[in-house]
Amino acid sequence: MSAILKVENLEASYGELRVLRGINFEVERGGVTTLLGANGAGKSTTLRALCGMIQRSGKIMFDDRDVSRMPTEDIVRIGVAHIPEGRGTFSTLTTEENLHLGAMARPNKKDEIESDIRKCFEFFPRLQERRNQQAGTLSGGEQQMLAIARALMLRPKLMLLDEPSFGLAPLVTRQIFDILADLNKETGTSMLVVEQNASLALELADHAYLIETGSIVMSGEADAIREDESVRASYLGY
Amino acid sequence: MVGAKGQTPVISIQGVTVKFGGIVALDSVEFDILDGEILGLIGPNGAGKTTLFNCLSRLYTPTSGNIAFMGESILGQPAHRIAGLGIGRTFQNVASFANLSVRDNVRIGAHSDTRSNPLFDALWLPSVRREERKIDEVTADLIGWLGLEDVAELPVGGLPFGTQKRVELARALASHPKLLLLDEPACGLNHDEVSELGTLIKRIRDERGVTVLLVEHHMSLVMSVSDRVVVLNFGEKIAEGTPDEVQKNPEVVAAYLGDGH
Amino acid sequence: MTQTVHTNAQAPSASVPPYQPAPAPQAKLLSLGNIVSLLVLALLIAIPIFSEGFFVFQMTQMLVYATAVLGLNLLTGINGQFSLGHSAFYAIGAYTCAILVELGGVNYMLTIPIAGVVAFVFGFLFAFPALRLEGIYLALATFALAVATPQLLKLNAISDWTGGVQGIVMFQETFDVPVPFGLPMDPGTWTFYLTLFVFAVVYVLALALVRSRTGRAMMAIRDNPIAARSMGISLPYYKATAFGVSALVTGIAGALNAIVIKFVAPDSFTFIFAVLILVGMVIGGVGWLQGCLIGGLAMLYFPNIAEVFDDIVLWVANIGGFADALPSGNEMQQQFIRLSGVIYGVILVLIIYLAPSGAGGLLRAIAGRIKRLLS
Amino acid sequence: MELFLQQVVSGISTGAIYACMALSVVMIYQAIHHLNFAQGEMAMFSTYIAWQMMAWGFAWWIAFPVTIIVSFMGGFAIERVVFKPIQNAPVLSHIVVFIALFSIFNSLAGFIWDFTIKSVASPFGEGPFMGSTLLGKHQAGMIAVTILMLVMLWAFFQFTRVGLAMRAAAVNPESARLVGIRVETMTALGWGMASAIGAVAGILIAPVVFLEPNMMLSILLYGFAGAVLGGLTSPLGAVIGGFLVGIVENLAGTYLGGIGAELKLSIALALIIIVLVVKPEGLFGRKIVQRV
Repeated sequence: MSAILKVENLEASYGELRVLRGINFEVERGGVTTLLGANGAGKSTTLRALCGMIQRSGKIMFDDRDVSRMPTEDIVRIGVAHIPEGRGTFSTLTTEENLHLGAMARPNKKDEIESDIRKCFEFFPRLQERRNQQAGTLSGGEQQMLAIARALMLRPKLMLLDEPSFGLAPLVTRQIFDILADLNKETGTSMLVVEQNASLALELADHAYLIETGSIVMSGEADAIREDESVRASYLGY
Repeated sequence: MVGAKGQTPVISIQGVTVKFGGIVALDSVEFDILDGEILGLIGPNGAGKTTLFNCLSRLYTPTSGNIAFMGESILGQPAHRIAGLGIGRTFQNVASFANLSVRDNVRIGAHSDTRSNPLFDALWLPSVRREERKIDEVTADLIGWLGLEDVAELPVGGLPFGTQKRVELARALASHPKLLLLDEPACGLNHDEVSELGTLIKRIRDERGVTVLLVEHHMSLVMSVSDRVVVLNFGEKIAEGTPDEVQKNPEVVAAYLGDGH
Repeated sequence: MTQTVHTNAQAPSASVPPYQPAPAPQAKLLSLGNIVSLLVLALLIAIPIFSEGFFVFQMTQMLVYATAVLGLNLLTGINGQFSLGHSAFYAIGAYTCAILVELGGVNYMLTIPIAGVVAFVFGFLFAFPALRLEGIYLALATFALAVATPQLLKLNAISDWTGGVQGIVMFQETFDVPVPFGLPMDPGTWTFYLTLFVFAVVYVLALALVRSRTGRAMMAIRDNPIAARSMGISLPYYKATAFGVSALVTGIAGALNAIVIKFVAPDSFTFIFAVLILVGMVIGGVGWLQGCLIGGLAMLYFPNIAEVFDDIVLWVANIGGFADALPSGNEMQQQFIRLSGVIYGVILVLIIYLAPSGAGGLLRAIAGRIKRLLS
Repeated sequence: MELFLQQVVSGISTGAIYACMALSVVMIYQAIHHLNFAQGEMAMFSTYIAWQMMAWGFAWWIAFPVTIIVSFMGGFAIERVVFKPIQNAPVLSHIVVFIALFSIFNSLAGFIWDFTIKSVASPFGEGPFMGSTLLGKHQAGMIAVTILMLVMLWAFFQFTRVGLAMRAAAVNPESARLVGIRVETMTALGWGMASAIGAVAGILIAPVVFLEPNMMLSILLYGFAGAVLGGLTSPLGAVIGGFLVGIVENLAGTYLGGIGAELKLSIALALIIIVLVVKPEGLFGRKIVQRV
């Protein structure tokens, strides 16, 4: 399989503080890749750097195009949907308006967009019930569903997911990960998932990278890493 | 509990509940931190660690429950009195006074341990000079103890992250706290730096006699330095005990690794 | 860097090498800063000796403005709060002085500290509602204060004291500031030295305050309020104190202004004047108290910027040989004067773009470069 | 009671001025989360453009739309040229630049059109509105235009794609970028719209207060008061707030006698401080949640 995203020597910093020290990784077309690591290791920063939300340098190839100098808005336009940590809900707008916004980067074809919104509601009936409610009043799980649905409205080629389990109860987290697995299977959308819950992420992903203070320290097939004692040790200390 | 018998709690968290709107961030959490121990507080993202931390430093007020420090409730005290009572803290992503020098940052740490008033300060009266000497001594001592002499006169904002973290520690220790709250001190450090941090935390307890509450994601750090560990998940305490006991607790394993394990 | 930094923490906890705490560096008496300060002071003292009349008056006015800039900078530069309304505290100082001298028969020199105290009280009281306001909201509240001040001063109900729209003319018997102790100088020179003395005292006390525990607490709030609070610093107390002290210094400047001009009237204390103080502070350098003299100069010459501009254009035209193409000198100057608001608007924008730290920042950058060259 | 009602109605008619201005203040606040202290001067400048066109002999109905378009483009350009370079600078820099713009527009207007007072005719005509002694034709027209603008704005934000994008950019700029919205263009659009609304306000206000370079300073203060009272996040609130300020001012003038009339600006000052301290989100605004 070819890589839909290929990252070479990516560096990023917040002002003076250098957070990424030249990392390399790939996401396979149609596959799910996960980035694992402790708090502050640079996982979210990687996603933000990919989308041009912070200063970065290095080479980022998406779908055989060099996007390393492209502004965020344009990267979205060519099919990268980023679901930020904390979900990035437009909290005072309604659920439906949030979904409309997801299609903002697409040509304004009313019928297509309306039909995509209907599909989203079929997939997430909970969202349909809440379509006219302010998105900020939704529960954490519903907001995460909304964030995924909003990303789907782009008809993306690649989804970047930042901590989909953040603040969700185990059952809901499980549900969200099942949805992601279904989506990947049905639509073939490639995914890059950043996650603290290593076990869940490794179940979903086929490939994994382990990141520590801004450098990648290990990579491999998800199943292999899952069974690796040393990785487990750095997660639970045993 | 290890070595807990007969020791007095420095701080006692009694049935603390915090609700934001309809969301329960902490649900009747209860535990003690004993004199001279290092207590690790862990839990997955969103478990309520930071909320509890903010209750202890009085940035939040619990919806119900009580927090007693040295036997007295702190809930009636405003946030700025907490340092004066003897509770110091550091911040997750360092919160230094970026434009001020390392020395001034540490001096400000001694604020709650000293007295002055603006009028006397402007006139630089003898009492002010005495107090300043006291502050300077404490500051110089800590700067030496933490090896910050070379950067003492530089503005903190331009220093490397790891150094800023030590300035924060020096600043927190300058008021001679009884209890030190560390909010994810390992965040953003690499392997070697984390193990140095572990040594430093033990030194703070051993050499400075400070009780430590360590809120942390980094398992191996928590497990290697803590005397006891408390585990939170979804706002509830799910385990408490020695690092060994906690690591074997099936609920903890499930919380961290998912039900599959 | 990171490596050297962490070697110390690696020291095994069992055998910590005994160390000698390094003594805190004592402030050197003959530091570069002190030498420059003394030189500037000497220069100021010498002014009336080498010049007279209007220039001495202008320098007196400059010192008054410098005091006001110092006051605002204590609030904004040191404590991080904004004010577009410092004209109000300046007015309070000026009116306190004028009323006490004219209606109370109080010695005008005595009114200077009294004006400071009155302004402090007003500032402290205004600070209480203002405490809850941050950034742009505080700017709004103080903007409203500045716009309302002239109207408040004109209130009929208090016109017995304030003189209403007319204001108060001071020293009506002699029309001059009385020179005390039979000193052999003219009133202008005396006013200059009085102003210089007051400025110097206020400046030294302000600097001492900033370097003390109180000043550090104020700067801590500026840099990081949440961290400051957890260091045991009371935000309400120090923010209100900063507001009060800032108003005090500005009020003293107002009192000096009343003495220098010998006249107070509501329309001298408009929003535009508040803006002028702000401009002085920005040019001098926010957070750099030493810049207040530069700020004072800027306030003095800014309103005349058009004439300066006119001179520059003429000079360039003469060199370039196209002076004939310009409108006649007087006419052009008139045009520039009418455009002065545009000129200083543009200069302000340029300062924000090119030298956001003001003259202070530029001077420090230059000093830093010289130091590096020398070492 | 009748006196009271009369004063309320005449308060509404002055309030229309403030409501217009408040609407423009809210527009800019939505776009940039700042208060533009040069807003009044920009509106004054726009009004001069309209006046100039009419002085050249253009009809009102030509001068009015042209001025609005020119103001829109001017506002858009100011954001692009002046504010974009300092978008990450501290609040103080923004305040200083607002003040600089204030000075530039004020002085430029004086330079071009000098400081003598000019009268601007009302498009709605003089005289009482439908025989009422309280409400003039012009005031009635102003109220109508203000309400019309409000409805148009509401429809724009509710039903158009750009309107939705602007709202999204205001609520959560980072997420807006992540769905492909050009947030900076939205900000500039906000500036353009605020400046266009300011132009409408200026043109409507000029027949009441007479046109001169300093006409807007106190009106801007009332506009701020109205916007803060109604809520800086709510256009409807700002308009209602503007009317309320007019009513309060009038009632104070009636019931407090001479003092009330003298204290006009101080009433605005007091209103601003009280609202900011007691209910910073205003009567109709969204609560701004502070996070630790």
